[in-house]
Amino acid sequence: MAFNLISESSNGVTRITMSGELDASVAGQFKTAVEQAAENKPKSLALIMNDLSYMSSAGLRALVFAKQKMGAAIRIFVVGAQETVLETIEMTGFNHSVILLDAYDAAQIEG
Amino acid sequence: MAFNLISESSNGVTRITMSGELDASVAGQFKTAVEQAAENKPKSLALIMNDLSYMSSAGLRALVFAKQKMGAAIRIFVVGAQETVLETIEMTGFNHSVILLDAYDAAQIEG
Amino acid sequence: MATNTLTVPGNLESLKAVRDFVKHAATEAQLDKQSSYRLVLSVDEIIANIVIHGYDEAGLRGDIEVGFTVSPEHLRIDVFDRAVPYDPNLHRTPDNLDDPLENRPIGGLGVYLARQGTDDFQYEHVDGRNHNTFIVKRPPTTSDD
Amino acid sequence: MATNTLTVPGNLESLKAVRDFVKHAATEAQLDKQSSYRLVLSVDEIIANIVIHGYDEAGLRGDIEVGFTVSPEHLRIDVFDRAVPYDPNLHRTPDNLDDPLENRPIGGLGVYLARQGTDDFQYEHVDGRNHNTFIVKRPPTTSDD
Ligand SMILES: Nc1ncnc2c1ncn2[C@@H]1O[C@H](COP(=O)(O)OP(=O)(O)O)[C@@H](O)[C@H]1O
Ligand SMILES: Nc1ncnc2c1ncn2[C@@H]1O[C@H](COP(=O)(O)OP(=O)(O)O)[C@@H](O)[C@H]1O
Repeated sequence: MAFNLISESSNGVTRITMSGELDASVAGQFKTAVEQAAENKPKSLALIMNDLSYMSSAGLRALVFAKQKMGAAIRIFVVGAQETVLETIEMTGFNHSVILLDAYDAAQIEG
Repeated sequence: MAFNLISESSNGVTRITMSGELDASVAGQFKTAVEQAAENKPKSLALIMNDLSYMSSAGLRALVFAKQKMGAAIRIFVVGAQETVLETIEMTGFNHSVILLDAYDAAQIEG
Repeated sequence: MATNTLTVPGNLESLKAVRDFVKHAATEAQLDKQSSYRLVLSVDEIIANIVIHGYDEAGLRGDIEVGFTVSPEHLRIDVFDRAVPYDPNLHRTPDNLDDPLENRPIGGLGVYLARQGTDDFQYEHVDGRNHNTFIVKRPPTTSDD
Repeated sequence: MATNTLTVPGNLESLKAVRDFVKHAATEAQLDKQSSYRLVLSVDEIIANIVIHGYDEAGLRGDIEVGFTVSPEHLRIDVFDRAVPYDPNLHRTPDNLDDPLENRPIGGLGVYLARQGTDDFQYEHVDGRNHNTFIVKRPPTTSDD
């Protein structure tokens, strides 16, 4: 399935919902969304991945980029990632630097 | 997505639910299901296609086979076919010989 | 020149790989969903026939090669095989499409669907190979693409 | 002998076609969902690198050829390109995987993931081409298959 991304910011939280396959050919879209969101200086970044069926290292690189653009204090939530995508996040140790959630938890993300 | 088929018969109705892609490599499974169902001498055959994303002429051939095995009096319902699959059914005139339904209608199918 | 070619053994297990490849070609050419589906169906029908009638029934074995080319106005799919020579254009359009199923012979629909799904369908036999060509018009490009 | 080959231009738009082709190979070899995903990821990572570092950054253009072979015990994927010679096996395994992201250099993960996703990963440079080989063990066949 083709990659699709929707970004939305409010109350210090940027929510980026991605679906389809995130590979090197579309990672630029994710990076651009992170760059635009950084202008709002959000405290939290929530990446909603329920319908993301594939993510290569190009997606991980965009996450590192987010930390760099938004500052190390930004809290990055990865919400609803599928098992295969989760495995990649864990295999590369990114689980130490993002907060993994099964479902969107407003209290935790927006609190 | 891989092809999958579930067949179930009761009260003179055989329901065959298909998902994935029905091409020449798997049409034999559909034919076998029709052959087995024919032994119950059903009055109606309901083909549930909501999750069938692809059907080639191999699927149509199995429908002709069903009419031949089950007798011309058998009522064949095609339930929930996707737009693309529907177009193939209409382009080949099969809509004159089957009853197209958006959703499973017990009154009509089992009545 | 950049090449897009898929070579698969001439058996029914290869159909899925060919459909994915043609879908990819349709995406590259920006065909809409309906044109893409129809083209995939066309190629799938012709290749199923090559496998069943051209290779299997004749006791032959061989590969099938599929290529695509995107030009400004068209998407073109080329299919090559070394099975029995067969020109699908010689198969006449069925005239019994509105007949009830029970009065129809099984079959004869594949080639019909294959031709319906393209804007132009060509066949030639060259150097011992069948060469089927499927041509579909691309949507007009918008200036902000 | 039956051949399964995909040839695509060395650009990022080809990645999807390659993933579909490798997925098809994994299905033929009856890999489970997880092994299939990992193998697809491996090949995707290596090919993205070939396109980005091997062709684009070097100002080169060329094709990428992908083939697969199923043997009783293994699925083998072969990738050939004519880009800059590069042996991914010379890239050392990152030792900073548990560091916080902000202390890591961007990158270096692709080759690591590629190697993790296979049981054996080989590289050779032959006749002016890079040749990457990905080997994955197949599940034991059950007698009623
Ligand atoms: N590639 C081919 N090689 C040889 N014969 C073919 C080939 N394609 C089609 N045919 C012949 O044309 C007939 C019509 O094909 P088709 O429209 O697909 O219907 P069906 O395969 O259901 O009979 C086939 O039955 C076969 O005799
Ligand atoms: N095919 C290739 N050709 C040339 N250089 C490559 C190739 N693949 C990888 N490299 C080099 O190895 C480095 C590590 O690659 P990788 O692990 O994918 O991380 P990244 O691409 O994010 O830097 C690249 O930055 C590049 O310098």
